[in-house]
Amino acid sequence: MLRVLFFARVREQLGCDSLELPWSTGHATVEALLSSLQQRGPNWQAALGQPNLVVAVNQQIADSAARLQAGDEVAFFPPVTGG
Amino acid sequence: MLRVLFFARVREQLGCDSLELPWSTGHATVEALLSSLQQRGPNWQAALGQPNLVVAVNQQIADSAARLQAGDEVAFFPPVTGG
Amino acid sequence: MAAAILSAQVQEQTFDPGALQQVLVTADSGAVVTFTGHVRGGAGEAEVTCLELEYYPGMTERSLLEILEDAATRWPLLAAAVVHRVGRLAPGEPIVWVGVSAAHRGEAFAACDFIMDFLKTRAPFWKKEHGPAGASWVAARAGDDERAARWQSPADGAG
Amino acid sequence: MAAAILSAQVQEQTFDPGALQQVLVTADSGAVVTFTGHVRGGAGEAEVTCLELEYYPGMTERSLLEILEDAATRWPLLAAAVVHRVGRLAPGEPIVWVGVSAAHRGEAFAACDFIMDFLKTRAPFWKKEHGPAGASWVAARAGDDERAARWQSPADGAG
Repeated sequence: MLRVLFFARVREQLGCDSLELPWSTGHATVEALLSSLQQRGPNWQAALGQPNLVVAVNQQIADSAARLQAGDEVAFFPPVTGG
Repeated sequence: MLRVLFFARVREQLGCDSLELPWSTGHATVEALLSSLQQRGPNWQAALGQPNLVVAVNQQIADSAARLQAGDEVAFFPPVTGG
Repeated sequence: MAAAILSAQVQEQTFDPGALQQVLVTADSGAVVTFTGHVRGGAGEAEVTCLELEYYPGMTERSLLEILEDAATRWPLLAAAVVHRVGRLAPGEPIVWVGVSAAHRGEAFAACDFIMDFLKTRAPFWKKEHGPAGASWVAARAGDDERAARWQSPADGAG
Repeated sequence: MAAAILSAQVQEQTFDPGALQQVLVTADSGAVVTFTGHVRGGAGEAEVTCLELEYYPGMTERSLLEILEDAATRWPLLAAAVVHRVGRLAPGEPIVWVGVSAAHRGEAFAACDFIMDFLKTRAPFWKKEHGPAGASWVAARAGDDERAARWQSPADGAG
């Protein structure tokens, strides 16, 4: 399984804060996972296609080439604005 | 009159924290006042001859060329070390 | 020197800067620098009636601790702590607190400034402003990235 | 903007950083930065059992206010305050407190740092350390002059 999390504006645009997906060769990288998720509809395509989208794998910032393994936690969110 | 104050190490070296002097043409500048005070003895010559001596006239930092007037408050002290 | 005492806390409830500061002071602390951020109310069309803070439980705390550890590597700190609030906050309320204690003021100032810059640009928090015209997510500020970029090397930052 | 609220206090009694900080917070304060200095105890031959602080009544308070006014000219501050203790202090005791509030953190950090640098090099205070080997006046540090020289122009300091 992969656990996928969405935060802030991305979460709102998707109407979804988390989902679980079976790990598969189609989800072997962040980029592949993103392409797969963007198939879900126009709001998924828009929200996950934003150029400033940030991704974290297992709670560490990652890039789209990062490889995924079963059990990983992947999060997508906009640039941070705390403080 | 001139009111003359000494602080910290200078005060201790002179054994004096303040004195009053009549204003006179011999005390018309800080430099003249210093020369006059240094006549008072070797400890006055040493304490007031230190190259890093700081002078304030009427509670504002001044230099040795500053002119003095009757009623002025003149202070001599070492570099500050607060904070 | 001994390892710095580091602490990162994410919480809904408010905090007391004076009490937090006391915890930082060790026998060798010559200098304590603190930063407290408050919710700004804006004015007119930009009036903010409520600020909502979202975070990533787990990653946020980890990220804050990593920033403190990074600071403690760059400067000889005795203690450093951060408290960040989440949930709904009213204008004027304290939202974030960073405190650093060190032997000397140079490193305490630099480290506190550094921690705030990295917190703003690295820690997963997101602000949503509620006002008369509705709610909107706060956009990341380029100025924050520029401030964070000042700390490219420890030598630059310690200057 | 309205003039900043400025306050300078010289006193023998101790102070409460938390209470002092509260006074700085106005409706527009987004950022509050504070510095608290503590007496350092030293160690071995340099052990300090007591620190004695002398000042120039009148000139010292005036000098501190001038430093705050200078800071408020360089940066858009909402409030700035300094409390400095005099008399005899034990190691660990708080000796000086500087607090600044502003809309944004950049100016609050810069102004607090600036005020400490100028307080150290301009305000008439003198420290005498008492220890096992007797008492001695603390020498001015060249490093303090170098830090103060960083603020040659407002543009440099605000960077």
